[in-house]
Amino acid sequence: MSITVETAEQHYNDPAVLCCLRQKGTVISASDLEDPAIFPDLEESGLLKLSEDSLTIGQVLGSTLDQDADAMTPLTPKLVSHFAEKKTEESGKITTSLSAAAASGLNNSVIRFSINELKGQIEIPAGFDPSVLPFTIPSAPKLEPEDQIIRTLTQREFDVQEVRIGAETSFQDKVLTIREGLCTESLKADPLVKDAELDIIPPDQRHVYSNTIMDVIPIATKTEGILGEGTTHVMRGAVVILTGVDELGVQVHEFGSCEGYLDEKIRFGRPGSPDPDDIMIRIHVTVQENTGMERRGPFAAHKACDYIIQEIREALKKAPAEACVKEDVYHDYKKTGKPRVVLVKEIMGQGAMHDNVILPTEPAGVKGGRRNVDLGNVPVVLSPNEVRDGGIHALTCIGPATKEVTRHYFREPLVNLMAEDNEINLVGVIFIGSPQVNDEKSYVSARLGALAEALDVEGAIVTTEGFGNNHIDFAENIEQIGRRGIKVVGASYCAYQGQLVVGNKYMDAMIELNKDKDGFENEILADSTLCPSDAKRALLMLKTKMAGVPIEPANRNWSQDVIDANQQFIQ
Amino acid sequence: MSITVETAEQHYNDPAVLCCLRQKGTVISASDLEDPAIFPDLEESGLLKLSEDSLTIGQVLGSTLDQDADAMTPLTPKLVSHFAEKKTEESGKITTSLSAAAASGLNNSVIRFSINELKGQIEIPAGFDPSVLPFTIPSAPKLEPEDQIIRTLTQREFDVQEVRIGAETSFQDKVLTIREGLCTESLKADPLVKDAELDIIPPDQRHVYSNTIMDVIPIATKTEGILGEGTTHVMRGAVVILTGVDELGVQVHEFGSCEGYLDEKIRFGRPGSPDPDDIMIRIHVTVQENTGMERRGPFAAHKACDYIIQEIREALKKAPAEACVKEDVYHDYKKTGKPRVVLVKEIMGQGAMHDNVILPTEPAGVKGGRRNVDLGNVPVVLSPNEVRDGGIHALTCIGPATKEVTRHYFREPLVNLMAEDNEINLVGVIFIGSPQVNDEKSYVSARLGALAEALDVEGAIVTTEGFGNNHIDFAENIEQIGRRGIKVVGASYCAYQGQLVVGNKYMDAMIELNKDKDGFENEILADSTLCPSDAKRALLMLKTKMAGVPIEPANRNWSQDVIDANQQFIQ
Amino acid sequence: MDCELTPKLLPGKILEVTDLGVKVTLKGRMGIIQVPLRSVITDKSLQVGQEIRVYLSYIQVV
Amino acid sequence: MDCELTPKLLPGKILEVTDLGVKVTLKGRMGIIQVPLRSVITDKSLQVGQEIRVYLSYIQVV
Repeated sequence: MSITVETAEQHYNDPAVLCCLRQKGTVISASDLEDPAIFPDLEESGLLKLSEDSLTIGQVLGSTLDQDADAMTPLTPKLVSHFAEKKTEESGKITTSLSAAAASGLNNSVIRFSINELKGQIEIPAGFDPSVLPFTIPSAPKLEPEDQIIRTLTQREFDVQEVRIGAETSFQDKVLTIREGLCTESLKADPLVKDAELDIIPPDQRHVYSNTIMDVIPIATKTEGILGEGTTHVMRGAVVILTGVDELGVQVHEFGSCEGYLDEKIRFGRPGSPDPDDIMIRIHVTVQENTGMERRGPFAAHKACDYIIQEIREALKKAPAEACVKEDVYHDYKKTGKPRVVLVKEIMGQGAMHDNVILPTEPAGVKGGRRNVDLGNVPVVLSPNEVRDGGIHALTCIGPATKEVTRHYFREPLVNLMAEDNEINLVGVIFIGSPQVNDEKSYVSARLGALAEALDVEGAIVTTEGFGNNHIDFAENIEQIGRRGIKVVGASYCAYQGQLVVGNKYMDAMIELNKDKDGFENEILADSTLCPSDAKRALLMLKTKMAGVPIEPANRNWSQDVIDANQQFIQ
Repeated sequence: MSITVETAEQHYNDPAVLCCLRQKGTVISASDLEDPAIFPDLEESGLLKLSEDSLTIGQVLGSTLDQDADAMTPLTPKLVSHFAEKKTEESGKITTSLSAAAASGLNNSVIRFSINELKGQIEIPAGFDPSVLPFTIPSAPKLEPEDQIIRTLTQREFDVQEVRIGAETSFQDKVLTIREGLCTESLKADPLVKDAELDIIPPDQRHVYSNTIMDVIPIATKTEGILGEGTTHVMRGAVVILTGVDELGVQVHEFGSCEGYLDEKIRFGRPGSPDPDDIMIRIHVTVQENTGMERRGPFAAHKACDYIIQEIREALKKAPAEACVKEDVYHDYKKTGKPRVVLVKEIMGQGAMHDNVILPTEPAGVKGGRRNVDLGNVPVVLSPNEVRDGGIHALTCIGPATKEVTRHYFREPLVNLMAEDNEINLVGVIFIGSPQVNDEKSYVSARLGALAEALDVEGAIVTTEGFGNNHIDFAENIEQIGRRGIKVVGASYCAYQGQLVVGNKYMDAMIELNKDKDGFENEILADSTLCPSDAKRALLMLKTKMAGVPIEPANRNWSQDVIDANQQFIQ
Repeated sequence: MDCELTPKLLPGKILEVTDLGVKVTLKGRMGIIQVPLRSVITDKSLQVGQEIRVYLSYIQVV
Repeated sequence: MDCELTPKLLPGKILEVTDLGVKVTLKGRMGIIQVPLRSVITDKSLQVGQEIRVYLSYIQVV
């Protein structure tokens, strides 16, 4: 098996042995050589005999093969020309500085000027550095290494054209049937859940009243592998909405609720919302009186809802692969040589619904995950594929227009954009909670700074859902990153109602997520959340900042004109 | 102000203006040019007038100045020779790939062969890459970037030759006096603390009975800056030991206690232990009956102890800098071009004393920190300086020989060794807790894997204190790192009593920390903890593995001979 | 922590009217305010559902 | 009627803390405000009885 340039560098003083048949005239590169790590085995089995006059890998790189030779042939002075003389003083030393090894390796290449007579002048400017010669290994003409795939996620989408209530939960011929008794059974998910109902809302019958929308949840399930890799089945055309009240009829959250007519209270088509053609499966949960304001109440509602979805997931698992209408393949990459960047998603962490389940077992599920409040809101790294595969289940509830629901994370525009952009290397997505108390905010922000420093990224985008005191951490998170010399862009709803309460000099590149004409939290679900156009603006701004182009100072007050003007750049 | 090569690359198409007086014959490099970012200001103030025929930075790099010229002179074709023609198709494009910009910039340098007549042959081997020319800017002759200092920590050590009880807490002329009433006052640190006593144990009077040693705590305090940077004062020659029982006289932990005679129960001189010449300040705390086995009981003891130490810290803060006997300066570095490695310290996280305070406000303190159990045991990144400045206060209690006490983290041999080694780039120290339940272990291990992947390290050393079910996460932590292609070395006490309960193929490079001749947890404080010699073996093994040298398979059973044999390599 | 408290003019709606005062909910559902009748300025008699406006800032613990 | 609403910085006290929000009473018993936790800025963990301040104006019916 041939070796990489890196392996060749590490085995610079080991014998050079051809890995495969090579023809006369071949200019030897790493890809022609066998891995010295397996020589002991090869020698033991008699496949390889090393002789006294074997050349080292360092000597043969760039040399020319003078005759055809078989695999497992050690290269000797008889077989190759233009090899380098051995530098003995280097042997036996463990070289950890790869660039030094690479440089000395290239020194052994040859430019030959056999000049018999020269009339004229050779002028070489000051600064000529003879230790670096402009040669690349011939068989590896690209200096820039290929992106390496770390893991692959396949998402198969299955169309849902009808949803019914029936005797058995099943999914066949684009018809989803949900078992009638399932809701009652879901009460056992948590004793705080006193009632659960389910109804189906087709796209053309949306003018119905609804209690506050606690979440929008995609129906997806693993059929192979764990979250972030393997295969996931996803339903297209149907989505769950979770609503809730307590036994006294109080909306599960007194503030920031969005009860009202569904057609008026949802901005359809946002990453987190139902799409215009989606069938909504509405699950309405009643929790024990007065627990709506406690952490356990809303969470119980999510558990019951997840119980119901799980049975639907089991049916979805059985859907035959060939019935899928769309197959998306997502990769996590290791990209060498591209600027390392990170996406930081600040999420609510102040208790009750201001909380998120991180990494449930099923995509967008509840079970198996842990809540960021229980992780002390410290930063946690997910791979882009883990996020895209439903790694976050949002419990967040307020305010409607600016909250990021579960579906939002499932289709996060910045994650998708940054992961697929081939000018950058998105190394991961950091989720950091926003605690209540300022000291705690500072504590977790400082850990974000230490993490960003260790990640050695050149750029970062920091987003936050909602507004309020989470803007304090938002500012601090940006500062912790920015003062380490990392270029940083922030994205949040601020506008009029959510104007930033603190600021610092690193907040010079901000993306406004507001979509309300007056700059208010307008109580329309997901209206002012991060959309693909916002993501493009944010990434362009980050690239601009990383390229060293100065960002114009922001206006003192929010103005839609700025957004409109910037939006032009990406159209 | 002159600009850097990077800035020059970013402003490739902006006008070239001299930053300072330059003489005829100067070959123009970035260091001769003014930053285009400030041109608008310069023009507005009349200091700079750009003309139509100004050359761009890209055009003038490598050209020669034909006459003396002042600062703020825009370079034009009249002033310089050998400049490049303008490439217009590049202008206006935001370039995020710096290497591409650098390459095109260097293309405009000139090697001039003015040959009138040539007889002979010029031979250039295959693979010549004309896009890279071997020039460096004269003022920056080194290609390899310097290690860049991120933050600096100065630790000043002050000798303590005597410790007394007295009327006022003070520290003068190497004598530490501790106020008599301080212990009683410390009870208010936590209502669970029912009594606190303090006595002084000089090095020659150690044959005294002691209740179990809960912790060994260095006395250190910040005089400037936050943990990890600025200045810290440390006492040398005196150390606090914390012991505890409950009101019924039960040792604060029923398992793994090490009550007995101090001279017999401590392995003096280990990183975590008192040194042979240390005066021990013993603080003995009695907590409410039956709370010794609960999380709140031992923590209350630590709080009372920290209350007492804080008053000593206040006195230590006032020590004049010139009185210090030793000053250590530690840096956190950003090292470019050296292999990135990480140290993973697995710490106990199973509740009660199996817990650690992360990042207290004072070095090795309690206040201001948060406990890893409250952070859900997920991995948290500290900088090497943060660890060396007392970023971890251990609450861990059992078993005596293998537990890492607070002083251990303060003098962690691997942190010191890896941070100072100039063949590697220690990007950070990750603390990951070991939870009770296997699902939780897997959860936090998976986050460690995702973090290691994002950090893009080539190597890692994973350590764990103690033994027991924490070896399950230990194995899983190593696997999560190893299966991402990262070379990993493990270090733990295993020997006879702590034999590993699970294993995997990535556990092929293990460092045994046992120091007991029979391989037992011998109940001698800190005996089988990680020592400098273990650290050296671990790092050498990591370097060996990273260099691609195969590691011999381990013996089936623990044997001291292996350690002795490996130890020879580092002597 | 030095943080800027900025009152914002917010629209809202009356939820409840008693002989003593009113309870209003703010647009964006980010708060509920109860004040005595004295603190309400109105040209018409108070009724549930009426639109109001009020300046409110974040609350700071001191 | 055209009347100027002027926000005033008012002191108050926390009456109730839940997992979701706080309820505060304003000095002079001139009002009760309930807001979500996110709208509270604090250096210490929230407790009943803590002193707060907030900008509030009169309420105007529009």
